[in-house]
Amino acid sequence: GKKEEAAPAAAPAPATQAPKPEPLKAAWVYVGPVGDAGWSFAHDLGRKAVEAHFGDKVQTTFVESVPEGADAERVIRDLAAQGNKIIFATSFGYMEPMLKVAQEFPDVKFEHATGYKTAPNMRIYDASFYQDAYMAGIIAGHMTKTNTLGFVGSFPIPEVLRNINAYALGAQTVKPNIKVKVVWVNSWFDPPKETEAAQSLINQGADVLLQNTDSTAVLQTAEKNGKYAFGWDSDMSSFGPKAHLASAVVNWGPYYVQAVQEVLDGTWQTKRTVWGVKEGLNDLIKIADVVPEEAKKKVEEVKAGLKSGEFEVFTGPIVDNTGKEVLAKGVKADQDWKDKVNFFVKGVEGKIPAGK
Amino acid sequence: MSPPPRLQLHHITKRYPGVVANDGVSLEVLPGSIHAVLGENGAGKSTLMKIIYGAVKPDDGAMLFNGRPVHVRNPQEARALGISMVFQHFSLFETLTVAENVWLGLDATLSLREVTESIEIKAHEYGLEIDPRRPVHTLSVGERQRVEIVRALLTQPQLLILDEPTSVLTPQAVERLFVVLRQLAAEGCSILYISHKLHEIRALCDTCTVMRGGRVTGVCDPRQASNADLSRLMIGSEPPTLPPHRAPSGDVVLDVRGLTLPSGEPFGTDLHDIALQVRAGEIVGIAGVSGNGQRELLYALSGETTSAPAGSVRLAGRDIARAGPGRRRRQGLHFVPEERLGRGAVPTLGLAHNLLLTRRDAVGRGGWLRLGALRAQANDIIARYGVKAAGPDAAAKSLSGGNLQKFIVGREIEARPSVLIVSQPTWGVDVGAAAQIRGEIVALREAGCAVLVVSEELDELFELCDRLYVIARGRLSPSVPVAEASVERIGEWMSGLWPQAEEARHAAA
Amino acid sequence: MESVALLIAASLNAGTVLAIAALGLLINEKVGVVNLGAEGLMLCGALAGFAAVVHFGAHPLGFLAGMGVAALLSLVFGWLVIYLNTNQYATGLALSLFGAGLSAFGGQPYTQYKLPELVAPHVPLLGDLPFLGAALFRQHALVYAAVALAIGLVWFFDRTRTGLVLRSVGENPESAHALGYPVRRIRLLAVVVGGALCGLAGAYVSTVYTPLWVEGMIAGKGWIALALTTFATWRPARVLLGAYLFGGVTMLQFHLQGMGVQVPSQFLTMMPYLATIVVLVLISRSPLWIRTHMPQSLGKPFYPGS
Amino acid sequence: MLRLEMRPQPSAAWSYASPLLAIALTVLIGMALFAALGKDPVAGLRVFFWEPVRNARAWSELLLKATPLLLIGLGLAIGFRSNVWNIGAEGQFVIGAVCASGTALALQGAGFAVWPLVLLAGVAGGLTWASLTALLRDRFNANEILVSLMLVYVAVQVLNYLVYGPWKDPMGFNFPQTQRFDVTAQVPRLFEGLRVHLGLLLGLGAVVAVWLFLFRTRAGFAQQVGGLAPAAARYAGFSSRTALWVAMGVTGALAGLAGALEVAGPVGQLTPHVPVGYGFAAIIVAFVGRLHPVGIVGSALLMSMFYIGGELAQSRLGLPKSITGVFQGLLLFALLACDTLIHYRLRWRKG
Ligand SMILES: Nc1ncnc2c1ncn2[C@@H]1O[C@H](COP(=O)(O)OP(=O)(O)OP(=O)(O)O)[C@@H](O)[C@H]1O
Ligand SMILES: Nc1ncnc2c1ncn2[C@@H]1O[C@H](COP(=O)(O)OP(=O)(O)OP(=O)(O)O)[C@@H](O)[C@H]1O
Ligand SMILES: [Mg+2]
Ligand SMILES: [Mg+2]
Repeated sequence: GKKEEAAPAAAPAPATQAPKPEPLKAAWVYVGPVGDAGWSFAHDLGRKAVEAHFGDKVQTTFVESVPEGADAERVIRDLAAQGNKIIFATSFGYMEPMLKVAQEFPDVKFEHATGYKTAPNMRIYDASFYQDAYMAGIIAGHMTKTNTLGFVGSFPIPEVLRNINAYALGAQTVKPNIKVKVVWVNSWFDPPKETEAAQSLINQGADVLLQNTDSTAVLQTAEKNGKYAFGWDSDMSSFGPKAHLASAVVNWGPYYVQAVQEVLDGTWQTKRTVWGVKEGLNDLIKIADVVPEEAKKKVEEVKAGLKSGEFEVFTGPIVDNTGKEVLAKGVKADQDWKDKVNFFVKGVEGKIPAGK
Repeated sequence: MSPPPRLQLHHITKRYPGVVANDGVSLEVLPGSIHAVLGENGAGKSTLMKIIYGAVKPDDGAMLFNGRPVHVRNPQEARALGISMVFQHFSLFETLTVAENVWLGLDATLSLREVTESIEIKAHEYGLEIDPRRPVHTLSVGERQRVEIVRALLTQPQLLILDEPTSVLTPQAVERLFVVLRQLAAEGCSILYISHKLHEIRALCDTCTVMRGGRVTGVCDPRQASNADLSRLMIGSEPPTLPPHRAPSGDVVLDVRGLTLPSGEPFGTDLHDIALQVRAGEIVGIAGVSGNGQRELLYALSGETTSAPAGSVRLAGRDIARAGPGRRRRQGLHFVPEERLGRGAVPTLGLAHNLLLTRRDAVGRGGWLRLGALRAQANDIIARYGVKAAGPDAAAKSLSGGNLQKFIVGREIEARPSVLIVSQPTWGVDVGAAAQIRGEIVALREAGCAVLVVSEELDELFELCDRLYVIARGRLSPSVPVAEASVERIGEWMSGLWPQAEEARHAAA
Repeated sequence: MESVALLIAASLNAGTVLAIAALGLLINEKVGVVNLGAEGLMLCGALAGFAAVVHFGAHPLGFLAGMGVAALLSLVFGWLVIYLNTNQYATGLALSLFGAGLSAFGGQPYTQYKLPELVAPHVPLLGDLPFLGAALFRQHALVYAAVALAIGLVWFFDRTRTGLVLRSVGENPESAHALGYPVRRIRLLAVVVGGALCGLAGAYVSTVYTPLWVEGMIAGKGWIALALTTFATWRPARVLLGAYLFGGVTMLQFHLQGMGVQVPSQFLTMMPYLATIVVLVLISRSPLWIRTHMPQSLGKPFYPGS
Repeated sequence: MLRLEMRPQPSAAWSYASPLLAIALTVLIGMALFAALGKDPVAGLRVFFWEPVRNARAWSELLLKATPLLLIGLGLAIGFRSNVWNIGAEGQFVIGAVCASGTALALQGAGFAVWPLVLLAGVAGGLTWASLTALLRDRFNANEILVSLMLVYVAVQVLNYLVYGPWKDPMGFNFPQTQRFDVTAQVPRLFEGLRVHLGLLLGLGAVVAVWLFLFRTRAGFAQQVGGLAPAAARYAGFSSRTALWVAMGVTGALAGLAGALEVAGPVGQLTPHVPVGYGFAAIIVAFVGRLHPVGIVGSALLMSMFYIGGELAQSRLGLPKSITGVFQGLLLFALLACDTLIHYRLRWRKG
């Protein structure tokens, strides 16, 4: 499917369309294969939303499985040299290469997902997955019988730590003494390892799993073991009809459409964008029928609070798992606090691997 | 009407790249006859036998068995016809038991238990006692050959082919083998007996086909023909003789004492308390059936093994037991191994580069190679030793065995060693080249070098050496001057039976 | 207690992948051929198995497809090393790289595709036993098949004539040839059968173990399987044991993490690989011992009629 | 029937022709593959063989990517020639990068050019990592193929541990990467504005050095005999242990240098994404280059072309990236098959 669509998009415009204005060229750089689920897939849905929204005013291209090392710079530069006016790089590791290329192509707009460095023609955008994790935690709190939840972690970076903590906090709103076990697979995407990690969490008594990795393996393992789990990054309900409780999804389309529109309008400006449930970027969908009404209602309340901006997941008092208070009572965490999360909240077992 | 011949071959031809191994060979074997095929190394004997046995396909020619034309496509078919073969190089599997080995050589009709029983019966019948349950790697070479023969006999052969069966046997074992073969022939089995030893053929066979360069050069009755006749058929000339030796020998140069060494190889032989002296200006031989520790002893002497106990090997008084080959060479000990290709020379490299294995004449400061000097040196050896080769850059494997051997021997002799150790100096080498190599070895002795020759050919040792040791099961006999030795006595020693008393007397002297 | 039983069960499951592949490689090595392409074979087997299940819906067909594709690739490998006498190591490496590339390429349409459900296996009666039931009797049929395969191979190599012929070919191909055995054909057959088992192991990974297709999903299991044959000194029963041991180490690292052990997870992730090295070192320490048990012609080319 | 017949002597002509034939075969199969995927084969050829050499920038990228392949391939060639099967060069590359980064980080803020030290640290790191394999092989007889390979996985986890843990950039919001290195720690570029750097010259220097070592010194000769005829090496007294250590050491050092050049060159910091498989690709490079230093220059360029062509095939033609892997494997297979023509000739024979 997707290959055939990409090819004509990349071909030069036929001569018959000459009277029309040249289409704006936009390009995406993906870290993995697009596939049918997961991180790159979600970004590609966003790209398709751009195509659908602008029709032949915009022409899109993507390059998948681009290593985040020295090769990324060449790929991004080549895309810029090919006349793309806006380029989205969708993984953290593209930050430095993109920054270098951005200096060489001042006329091209560069967009980097999940990073923290900007330039006059390079800006950053991110999602608020922890909001989904929090809502998943609420459901998990209702569903667990062992009062032990499991989390398959990719890498101990703030984003993932936020998710783990939010998951625990959400669950603790239901049963304050819930524990969360964490297993790291040190990979974003390694289904056999994710399977093994999930299996070992289940073997140790965890009965509702969440993951920050990209495949359906955790959900499938839960299904096989008669436990519960969530979908992540895309709707995974079909991969575990019995185990699936809900899917945390991200819809990049609105952001991409807006960014492209800004380029077309000439209003593009550098900044940092963090969108979440409020902007329709993050959502928890397909809540399963087994989930009790009470939990569903609570999730709806949280969602409403997030939409209106009244509710903040990280609101004090928050105590880490060594007993230290990390957020004072009544204080709502700001962006800076969230950027620097480097602890587990109370109830999460273990220590953050080798941090400072 | 007399029965048809057991086997008839018509114009068998087999070509290998660069050689015609069999060139229109015809041959006839009668029932109950012991038929010799005689020829020098490389004459094409083994190739012909493999063709009969179906292990090699001929390019041309026809074969009749008991008067009927047959096409033997593989050894199974040969065995089904009643043809069996004992190979020149044993086809046994070390890790399997005797019975399993035999079983693999029979067709799949019997169970392992039945095979075990029939081995015992057959072995008893022919006096070839062997325990079918023993793993082959625990057997001596003579016992291994018995396994091969029993395996052949169990197929009830009408034609039994033996390819150089005696090269690994002591003279006594050869006699015992002959008894078995005569018994078989008396029962009506035809035997094809391959050898290049005239005296054996004369003692055993009733007909003899002689081959040279892939062709049949004559058929005769070996009991009637003279040595000179056979030799002429075989090599085209009479065998040359060596000049007589006489020059008093000097000091002990190579001195081995208390050399006890466990073998590092899975099925190797351990060495036990070896004592051995070689003086300047003498040639000392070590006789023995292969596999009795020659390999390990040579490794310890050449330095390819450096785990010999300290002090057990001395060169001109200096302890070299733990020195590597390079250091020993620098101190004057040079060695010609039995495997020319792959050990004595790197097959794919040119002759000039092969000099670098043991010589440093063309190596400049800092290990820099002077390629011009290297080629010149190779050319020199090629010319002086009459090596037939395309030039100094000809790959070692492009040379025939004899020519490569001449080159390697030349390489070591030109280094002017004080001790030269040679293993199997003339294995697979034609008579002319063999004589030349022996001549060079003798000349080296006359020049005062201490020479140690390890060989399985008793004839060669008797011709070349001044003194003989015998190696058996990893132990070395006392030495005897060749003048006092006889084939019978050495043969007895080869099975490990030398009088301890004699050893004591020797030690006292 | 329950968690230990489950750890054992998971280790057996993880070990089965290694066991099937390593038993296949053992068959190869028994006749003297080292196939360093195991990783590539497993990847292609995984993809083929996955694709077959996607298209035909039946797991047995997936296993067959995995075996078929891997057999085909090993046929090419075998032809190169056995008939053209190319270097076994180089050719094996080529196969592992090619297999990785081919499976990644061919697997594009299948990435993160969903497979039909598998019924959770449960041996009647035995599966309900306390502890043992959870540890041993709730596994996929292939887990038991691997045990049967190992026992079958012990019997085959030690008790049957065909097994003896195979061993003799690996021991001394020249002699086997002289006795009239078609050495090259036997080797090719063994290579193909062994390769097919690698393919089966791959298909097991993609259709049962982690019912997904992702490029590179074998993640070094082919190499560990290669190490296992040496570890087991070429004996099927020990291969099985070794495989379970490695399966255990693999699962243990996650188990330890879940227990909150205070070791950086990266060090735990290293464990199976470090364990492989340690075991190799322990086993290989005595070269004599290895060489006594190793098929004598292992890795060496055979030229018939020389 | 087509039959193979052993040549009396290996054909010198074919030993040169075989890689060319292998490349031709790979290209042919590749074009067939393009056609089968519904792409224009000529456009495919253009993307793989013309785009990567179109202009100075393209050349710079081509050479930049060829440099690590060249360095590692040279080392592997010495190893494979001496029967030392180090296939863990990737791990040595990683540890080289790690040690280089450690040095660069330690010397942040030094007022002088520290990049030579950084490169030396990389060399030392690769050497040390390779020595582990050599030690286990030498001392415990452990198979170097498996040990070196397992150490790749270990090396990657060491790298991960450091970038996720102690070496994390304190100002980097906990993201797994180190600080960017100072300019003093980065290898000088050869041309203003192009990424190709001094490493290329080091690589070419290594070509000459390896050539001289292999073909003009006794030590180089001794090194290779073990690969050609182990018994002859033992007979000559050329130590197989020395050969092992030299082979592992040189490969480790060169792979370590390549790793250091990667972090001190185009990447400019240590990230988890530094390893991209150069150590494995270099195996193909070494073989396609006939294990000959000059041949390896050619094959490193070819392999680099395949990589870049594979990327361009995505953005220009919409072909999947994994096509590169297929080509690499095909090329090596084709080469191995063509190599039989050196030793055999093809003959038609009836029956
Ligand atoms: N497989 C082969 N390929 C090429 N040449 C061969 C092959 N086998 C034998 N030859 C050559 O054929 C010729 C005859 O060899 P053959 O083994 O028959 O000699 P032989 O008379 O048995 O010698 P020996 O006394 O050494 O056993 C030799 O020149 C040999 O090199
Ligand atoms: N296995 C083989 N494959 C190819 N060529 C061979 C083979 N064996 C021998 N030859 C070639 O056959 C020729 C004869 O070799 P061989 O060693 O048998 O000579 P020979 O007749 O025994 O002579 P010499 O008495 O010098 O040993 C040589 O040119 C050699 O290159
Ligand atoms: Mg000969
Ligand atoms: Mg012969």
